[in-house]
This record gives sequence, C-alpha cells and structure tokens, in this order.
Amino acid sequence: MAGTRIPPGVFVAALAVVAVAAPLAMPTPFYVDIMIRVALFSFIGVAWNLLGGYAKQLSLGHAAFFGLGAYTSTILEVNYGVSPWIGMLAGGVVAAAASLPIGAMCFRLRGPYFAISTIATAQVLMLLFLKFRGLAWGAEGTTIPNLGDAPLMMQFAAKAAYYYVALALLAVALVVTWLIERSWMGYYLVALGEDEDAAEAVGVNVPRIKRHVFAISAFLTGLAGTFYIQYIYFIDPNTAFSFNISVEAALVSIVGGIGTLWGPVLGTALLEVTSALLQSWLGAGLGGVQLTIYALILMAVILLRPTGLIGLLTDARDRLFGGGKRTKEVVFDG
Amino acid sequence: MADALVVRDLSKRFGGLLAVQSFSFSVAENETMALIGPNGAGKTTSFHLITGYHRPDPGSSVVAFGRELVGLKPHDICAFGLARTFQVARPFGHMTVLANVMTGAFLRGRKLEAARERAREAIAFVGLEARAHTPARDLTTIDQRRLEMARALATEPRLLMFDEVMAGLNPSEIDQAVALIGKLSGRGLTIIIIEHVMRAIMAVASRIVVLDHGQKIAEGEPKEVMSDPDVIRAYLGSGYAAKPAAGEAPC
Amino acid sequence: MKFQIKARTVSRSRRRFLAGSAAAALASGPITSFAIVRDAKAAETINIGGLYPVTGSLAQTGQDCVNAAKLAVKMVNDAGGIKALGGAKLNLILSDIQSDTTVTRTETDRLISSYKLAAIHGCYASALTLIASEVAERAKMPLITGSSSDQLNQGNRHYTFTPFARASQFAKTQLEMSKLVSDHPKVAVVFENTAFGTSTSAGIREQAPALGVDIVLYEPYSAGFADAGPLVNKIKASGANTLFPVSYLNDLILIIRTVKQAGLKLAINGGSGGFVMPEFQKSVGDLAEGLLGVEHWNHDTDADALKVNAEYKKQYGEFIFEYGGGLVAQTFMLAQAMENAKSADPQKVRDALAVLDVSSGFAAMCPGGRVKFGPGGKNIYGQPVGVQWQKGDLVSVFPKSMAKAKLMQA
Amino acid sequence: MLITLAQAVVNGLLIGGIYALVSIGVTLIFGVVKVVNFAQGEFVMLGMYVSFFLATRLGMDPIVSLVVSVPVLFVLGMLLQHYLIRRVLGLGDMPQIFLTFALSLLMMNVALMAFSANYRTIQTAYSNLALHFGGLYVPVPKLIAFAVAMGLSALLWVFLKTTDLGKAMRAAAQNYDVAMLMGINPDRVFAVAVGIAIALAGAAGSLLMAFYPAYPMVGQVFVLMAFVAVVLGTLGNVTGALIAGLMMGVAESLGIQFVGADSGMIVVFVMFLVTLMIRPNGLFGGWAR
Repeated sequence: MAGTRIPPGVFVAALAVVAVAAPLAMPTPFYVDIMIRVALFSFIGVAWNLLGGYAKQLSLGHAAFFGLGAYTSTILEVNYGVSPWIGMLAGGVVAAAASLPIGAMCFRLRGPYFAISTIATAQVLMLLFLKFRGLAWGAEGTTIPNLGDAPLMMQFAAKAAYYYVALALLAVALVVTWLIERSWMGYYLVALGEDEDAAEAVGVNVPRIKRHVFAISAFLTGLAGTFYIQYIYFIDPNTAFSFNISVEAALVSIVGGIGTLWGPVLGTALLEVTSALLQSWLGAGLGGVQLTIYALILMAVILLRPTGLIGLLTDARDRLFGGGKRTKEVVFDG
Repeated sequence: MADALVVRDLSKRFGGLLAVQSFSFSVAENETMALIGPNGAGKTTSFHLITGYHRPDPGSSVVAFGRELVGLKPHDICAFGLARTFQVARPFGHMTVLANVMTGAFLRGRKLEAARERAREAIAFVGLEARAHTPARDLTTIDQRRLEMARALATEPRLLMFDEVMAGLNPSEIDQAVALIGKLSGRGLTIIIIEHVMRAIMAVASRIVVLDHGQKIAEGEPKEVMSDPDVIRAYLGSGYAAKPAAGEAPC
Repeated sequence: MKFQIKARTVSRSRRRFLAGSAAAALASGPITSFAIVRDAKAAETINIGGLYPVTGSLAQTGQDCVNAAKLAVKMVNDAGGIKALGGAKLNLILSDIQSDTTVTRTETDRLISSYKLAAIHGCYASALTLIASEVAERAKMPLITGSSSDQLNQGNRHYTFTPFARASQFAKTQLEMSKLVSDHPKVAVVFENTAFGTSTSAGIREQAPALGVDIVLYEPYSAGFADAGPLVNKIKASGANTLFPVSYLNDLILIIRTVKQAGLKLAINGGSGGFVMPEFQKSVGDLAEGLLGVEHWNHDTDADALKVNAEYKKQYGEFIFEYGGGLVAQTFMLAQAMENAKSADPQKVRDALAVLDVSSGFAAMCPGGRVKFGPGGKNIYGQPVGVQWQKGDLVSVFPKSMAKAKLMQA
Repeated sequence: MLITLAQAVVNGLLIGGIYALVSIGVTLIFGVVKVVNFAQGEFVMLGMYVSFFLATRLGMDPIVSLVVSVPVLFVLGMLLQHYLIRRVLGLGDMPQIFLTFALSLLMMNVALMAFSANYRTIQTAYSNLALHFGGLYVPVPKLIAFAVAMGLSALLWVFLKTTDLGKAMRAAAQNYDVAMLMGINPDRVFAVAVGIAIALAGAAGSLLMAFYPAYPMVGQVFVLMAFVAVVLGTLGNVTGALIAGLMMGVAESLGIQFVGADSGMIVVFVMFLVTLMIRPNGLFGGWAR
C-alpha cells in the first residue's frame, strides 16, 4: 500500500507531529475551522470506507447512524445532563445496534438496490424524527446549552480543542482500519467486496462479516454525529440526518482512493480545502460554483483515475523512485 | 470404505424447468469421481445444490461425512470440509495471488503469518509461486483456475469439487493437471470433477456418473460407462465433439 | 497580502463568466467581496457581517436578503455614515452559508475571527440563525436578526437581538384576522414540518380556543411535495371555511392552485414565509388577489418604509419583501447603536443595543413604531402586521392602527 | 367518505403518471446498460426549463413544447451514453453509481448558476381549471399530463414489442452475450435506449411545467419516488415501473389521507423496505412481459 518507500512508521509519526502542531501555525482561527472540518469528514469517510471501500457495500445512508449518534448524546445531555463524552459512546452503541436491523433489510440487496435502500432508510429515520415531536424536539430542533468553557461537557473556548477531539477520533478510525486491513478481516472484506459467492466458497461467512463491519462503521459514524452537534451547537432532523452527510462520506473516500487507509483523508483534504478557499475568495454569490467543482472532481476521478488521489500519489512516488507503472487500481497484497 | 458424500433424490426446479431430477449418487472416501454429461445436463447446478448456493427442493438429501448439508450456507459447507471451484474462475481480481489464497487459508486459523505460510504451500502445490504477487485479474485464464484450486486447497478440505478445471488446457497442461489431481488423491482427499476432457477423466477417475437432462443415466467404471449406448446417444445428440465452447451460465 | 490579490482575480474572472449568463443577481455578490478587499485597508470603515444562504434550498430568498442588506449599507453611508465616529462608513462583509448548518457554523466563526466586525446579521432560516446565534453568543458578538423563532429569545442569550414580532405573536394576529372574514371561523392549519412551520402553527393551536376560533384540521406535511392534491383533499374533508397554510413558496403555489381547482371556497391566510414574497404573486397571478397574510414588516407601514421600498424597487424591480425591509431597519438600528456608543467595538455595540430606545427614523421602521429590547433581546414593542394581496401589491390592513387600505372581502 | 377516498385515488393516479414516466426512464437505462441513472431527475428539470423558456420567450404551450423537449433530450441522452455511461460499463458498482450521481450534482449546480434559484411558473389558460363530476374534481393540466404520460408509455411498449430495435433492446436487457451473438450493435442499441429514457424524463418535465414550478433542485422531488417505484417494479422491467409508479402515487396519496400529510413518504418507504424484504427482486420478475 501507500508509503512503502519511506518506512511507514516514520511517515505516520511525521504526519502525526504535523497534524498535532498545525493549529499553532495557523494565522487565524478560520484555518483551524477548516482543519476541524477536514478531520471530522475524514473520520466519517474512514468509517464509511470500511464498509463502502473495502467491502464495496456502497451505502448512501450513513446519515442514519450519524443522526442516531447525534440524537442519543443530545437527548442524554439536554434532558438528563449526561456528559456528551459518555453520550458519544452511547450514541455509537445505538448506531451500531441500529445497523443490525438496517443491515438485515438492506443486505438482502446488492449494488444499486442496496444503495437506494440505504437512502430510504436514512430518509425514514429523518421523517420519523420530524413527525414524532415527543421523541426529540421535532422539526424545531434544539440548541446545545451554552456552558462556556466546559471540557467535561465537550465545550471548549479554544477552537483548537475541537480540532484535537476530531483528530483523536480520526486517529482511532485510522488505527481501527489499519488493524482490520492487516488482519483476516481485511482480507475477508476485500474478498466479499470482489465476489460474494467466491468468498462464501472459501468459507467466508459473508452475512456475518457484513454485519460486523456495518456495525463498526455505524459505531464510528455515530461518534461523529455527537462531535458534530457539539461543534455546531444545534440539532434538528434535517441536520442530523442530512443526505449531504451520506454523500460526503462516500465522496471523500472515492476522490481520495476507495478501499485505502489514507484515501478518505486525502479526499477530504482536497474537497474541504477547495471549498473553504472558494468560500473565502468568493464570499456571498458563490451560486453553485463549489458544488459544480465537487461534481467535476468526482467525475474526473471516476473517468480518469478510479484509484483517486492515492493513485496519483503512488504514481508520483513511483516516477520519482523508478518503476513508473501507472496504478490502475488498488491491489491488495498478502 | 466409508462414504464421503451421499446424495439422495437431489432435485431442483427453476420456474417450469426441472434442472436436476431425483439425482442420487455417492462418493467413497478418497475416491475420485467424475460427473459428466452434455451441456445443460445439470452438472454445475448439482454442484451449486451440494455446496449450498441453491436450495434443493424438498425431499433432497446431501450427506457429507455423516452430516446433512441441505439448508447450510456455502461458507458452513466449506468450513465442514467441502471446497469447490467455479466453472468460470472467480478470483478476487484486485487481490494478488497470495492474498487470494490467504483468504482461503484464514478458514483454518486467523493468524496472519500462519495463513501466509499455508497459502504459500498451496500456491507452490499448483505451481504459481512465480506469480504470488501478481494481481489475480492480470493472470491468464488458466492461471486463474490454478489460483482457484490453490484457494480451495488452502481451506484444507476433505472433499474437493472441481468444475471443469481443465477446459482449454493444452495436452501438456492437462498432464500437469492430471498429476496434480493424482497428488491430491494421494494425500487422501476425496475428489469430484466435472470434466469434458475424456483423456483426463480416464486417467484420474475411478468411477463416472453421467447426467442428462437433470437425470442420472449411467454410473460405473469409466470403461463400461463410456461404452453405454445411452451415454453415447446423449453425447452424440448434443454434439459432444463441439466442446469446449461457452458452457452453462455460471450460477 | 497574496490572499487579497488572488481574491481580486477570482472575482474578476467570475464576473466575466457570469456576464454572459442570466445570473445578473448572482454577479452582485462578488462585487461586494471585491469591495471588502479594497476597503478593508481604509481605517475609517466599520465592518458588519451578513450571513445569508445564496446557494442551496434557500438560495432565492437568501439572494434577496443580500440585495436588501447592500441597499441598507448604501443608505447609511450615503447619509453620512456613523457621525459619532467621524462619518465612518459601514462595510458589509457577506458570506454564503449555503442553506447548510456546518457551513453556517464555520462561516459565522470565520467572519468573526477573520474580520474586525462590529456586529453581524442573518440568516433568514430559523435553524441557521439559531446556529449563528450560538456562535455569536460564545464569541460575544452582537447578532441582530429578523428570524421569528421564539427559541432565539431563550437560553440566556445576551448578544442576540430580535427587533420584530415573534412567531408566537403571529398566531394571535392570524386568528384575529380570521374573525374579520367569517363569524365562525373553522380553520384548517396545514404546515410544513420544519422549524418555521411547527413553531408558527403551535402558537395558532394554543391561542385558538381563547379567541373563539375552531381548529378543524391541524396537519403537518412534508415540505417540498410533488402534489398538493392529497393535502387539499384532507382540507376539503375537514369542512373548514378558513385555511392557514404555513409554507414556503413552492408548496404554497401548489396549494393555492389546487384549492382553486378543487373549487373550495376558503378564506386563506398564508401567514408569513413564502406567502409574502413578490414571487408568490407572480407565480399564482390573480389567485393571489384578496388573500391574507401576516408579517413582521411591510413596505407601506410608514413613510420611511415607503422610501426604502421605492429605492429597492428602482434597483430590483419588485417591492421589498418582509425580511429584506426588516434588514434595512436592522442595519439602521446597528448604526444608531454605534452612534450612541461612539464606538464600533462589538461589546460596546451590544451594550448600546441593549439600552437602545428609538421611535423615529429608519431605525424605528417597524410595525409598532418603536424599538426597545427587553429581556431575551426581544423588542418589547414589536408587533405583527396583517396584510392582504390587493392588485398585485401587499397592503397593510390589520390592525386598524396600521391599516393603509380597507380589508377587501372575498 | 367514499368521495374522499375516490378523490385520493384519483389524485394518486394523476401524479403517479409522472412518477411512472420518470421511473420508466430509469428502468429502461438499467435494463439495457445496467446502470442506475441518479441524474434522471435532473433531466426532468432540464425538460421543465426547456418548456419554461419556450413558453416565456415564444409563448409556446408547455404541452406543445414536448415536440422540442423530447427530441432535444433524446439527443442529450445519446450523448450521455456515448461520452459518459459507455466509459464505465462493466467497471463495477462504484463508478456506475457515482458517475451519474456526480452528473446529477453537476446539472443542479450549473442550473443554479445559469437559471438562478427562482421558482419559475407558467400560467396557461387551463392552469387553474378542473373538471368536476359527482363531487370529484380532476385538474385539467394534470389530466393532460397523465394522458400524455400513458400515451408515451404505450408507444414505448409498442416500440419494444414490434420494432427490430426495440426487440434488440429487450434482447440486450435479457442477455447481453446472446444479444451480441445475434449481431446486435451494442453502441447503437445502448445509445438509443438511453436516448429514449432521457427523452421520457424531458417529456415528464414539459408535462410538469404546466402545473409545477421549475427550479434547479426540482428533480429531487420526483426522483427518489421514481427509484422506489423502479426497485419495486423490478429494476429493468418497463411494465413493472409503470405499474409501480402509479401504485406509488396512490400509496402516497392514501398515506397522506389516512396516516398523515407528513407520512406519505414514510408509508411509501416502509412499503418499499418491507416489499424488498419479502421479495428482494421487486414485485415483477424479469423484463417486460
């Protein structure tokens, strides 16, 4: 995989140092904001990628887990005063638990059927939260109580603190992915993503592995939901179950390099930084420019470079260090 | 000798079509049996039924090493010791040969290093060492079949089911394949092959079962089966000489 | 430095690109951001931030808000700027919050942290305004808004100011108006299941019994439907003689047309939202005639409003809508606070807003005629105005004290 | 009560005609080239704008403007197949799902830049008219739209059943390899199939323009429902999509009537998920029969 010329340990250590030190070097808090977005959406992307990238189960409904995680911790905090740190874990567990019935339904379907059924699931959850006001504030939503600087309640005066929380989450997701990628489960995921029947033929319990990875992916996505709501101070069904979350999760993975450890991080970095810069350059009156550019990047990746940015980087590396064969696809080696 | 596999009244109806009809046979432990028949006779469907890819119609029974398999999932059946290949090889294209075979090896142990070791053995067994780090989709069709055999072997099966692993091989490759099957048999494995290459069948099989239109029409020693008039009629009627072309659709 | 040069070239090339397209309205955005970059150096300008969704689902109204916000700044500056600060000019810094919550969060932060702001205003949609308000409260930056959600006045807020009538006040006016057209109003309330829809309609349901109005149907619906037929069928079955649709423009157009097709004779009071946009009248044509609504601001309530309206109409070709007109008033309130505080420091502007009490001029240009913020940042004099579509214009008809024309009986 | 029920069914059928037209396009593309077109709704949007501008600039009636929107979108569909879809055929789910998804995003936002976010409506002489009989009413623009939609579906059916090209499409849908052996030129068949599908979306757009506002995101209102209909009707089955589209309309209408106006989509989605659990391949097996 990527980064084999430089010893991976050194590469990761250097990256970690840069990531931790970066906020100190930022001229204004705005850049820290961009970094928070990069870390958060990378995290969601990495979580999605476990299911969508490695196992090729192209979910377009991850907002379901994001929203369930977000609502769990917010209900716990606002109604019962439970710290979002605990709520975050509870939200992850609720999301993972919800993945079981959702998986039981959607995994009966393959390919585009599966994708559409996941969209429908997330939509139904959103509509239910809109309809049943007794459940959690209905359409009006609620704001997070303003507690000032209260780290134990996941509220910080310093913006950098939010960044470190997001970064820690991202690190967790990367470590989880790395461990899975290097274990039997990684092989099983890629195998079933390639050909479910053939995987079954060599003893892969495809439904069970799908269930497990779906639960892990949902758990992580649920954590992201809590962090996000704490960060934007507000929750309503349209925010928590936003189709955009589902799309962004898939998009960053595909643009960065689907089924690779670092792909979602690279993809998010490109898309978010592009978007933030466009935003600050153009101010109001952007009028669709940004999403047009997103769409063009996505189409270019699909048509020209299905390996995404990871593919470009490995090519560049190979050209520098000799070799120079164009990577057409990500290959999983033993 | 004890029976490795006993199939009783295996039937499958797809819509109006009876693909397999009260098909019964048994294979003794360490026996090598060939399942033959014209295209569309129901051979591959039988494999699918035995290995759990299709659910047989009620009344069917498949007992392997004393255990009923009907109703089990393919992965359970594989874990129980029945491994198979597909008529059209289905390697995991974006994985290297080694990764492909390791995926099979994990069935008998989740440790990475041990699996890699077992996979290397299986790869060596089929003679693919030189290609261990080649992505499976870059292999020739023949090497893909070898890969599939290695992957099946890595699951450490007791019963192996090969679906036309020799189609398209040249004579010397067929000899290699025959030798390979002999070696596997030598290790005590039970083997069922679907095959059209008569030379190979005569060389490896101790017994032949013939299917036509989903029904067993003959069974016995290779020599006597091949002189059975029903068998000859079935083959001539469906243009045996024209083989091998595109076969039944996979699955 | 490098940053600024880049911004300039991007803006220019974008303008070229847009020159050929029909998006004249959009093009005005970059001009402003261009202006910001140029003016940011001038010491005597005072930055105020404006957060509006110019893309995404709320783009249309967001763009209208931007137009109004620009007009307001121009008016303040043309009148000599902030005199207490040596005639300092206001400089509007706009941001597109894309009808998106994350973007709203980060953009509010970005504006506050990247520019020396005196205050901000926004965001049209209640949900987005709530987020901006949370950010502003934590950053101790005054936010003034025309959004009507009562939540904006709750939760111990100190930097959020709402000069106009609240959602809960709208309900009472709407119910009172229903009695003007019918002796025994039997009301069907259909509302989109959004923050705007549910909060507005909840107020209607609570206050109806006290005002002797029957609610015969109380029905939330999914915003953005493909067909109003099923909803209208329910209204028909309810036996209502009065309809309160709480909707944005798209659904409203379909509801009004379908009610007509179904042959229902209903008195309709569309409240605020999409109903009071000039586009509504353009879209349904004659069907608008005689329909009632409730607003937190209307362009005919006083002479100042008429002046603003004339100016806006000259530039954009249609009357200035509720939220836009309110935005002009808000900008003048901010200017007045700076005059009083003799400072553009956000904390001082906030303190000046908290004790502001004006009853004349553009800063007092709102129904109620006086602005004085009470607890929760709510204008204690703010009240809604009942309006009616008459000959393609939206005319104030209720209460009597603000009426500019007689109520037209359908 | 009976009138209310009857009216709910009528309402559902009328809008179901539009769902059906959009669904048939999706299912036709899927059947022949095995790609789900997530941008189908955006072609409806394009059809609406074509009719809108013809109406406002040339005074053409939106229904009449079908004669422009249908051929224009047919050509766009052929181009779509030739320049985009063709390049991802046989490449697996990811590129196939996300290529058209990206196209959808692109079209919406380019439309936003070109046409602005304004709601555009057309007033025709019959916009607010309805036929009344026995307590029921049928809005004229919707009735016309429904009739034309059914007519177009019938035409398509005849085309698929009787013409060589239509038969070739059905063959390609059923078994690609066999179709190739029969000497069918896939590029031509595919381009025509996608062309027809997109033309149907354009037709739906023109028909909608008579009674529905156009705006850049309008396709999203119809496309999710169309997907549900397509899956329920069995992907690739034209008749299935037609029936399922009408069913969706009625289900939504009855859901609103008897469960709640905020529950129409809940009813439809739950129905969808439950059906798929029972019949993972939709209600109708195979290709159009």
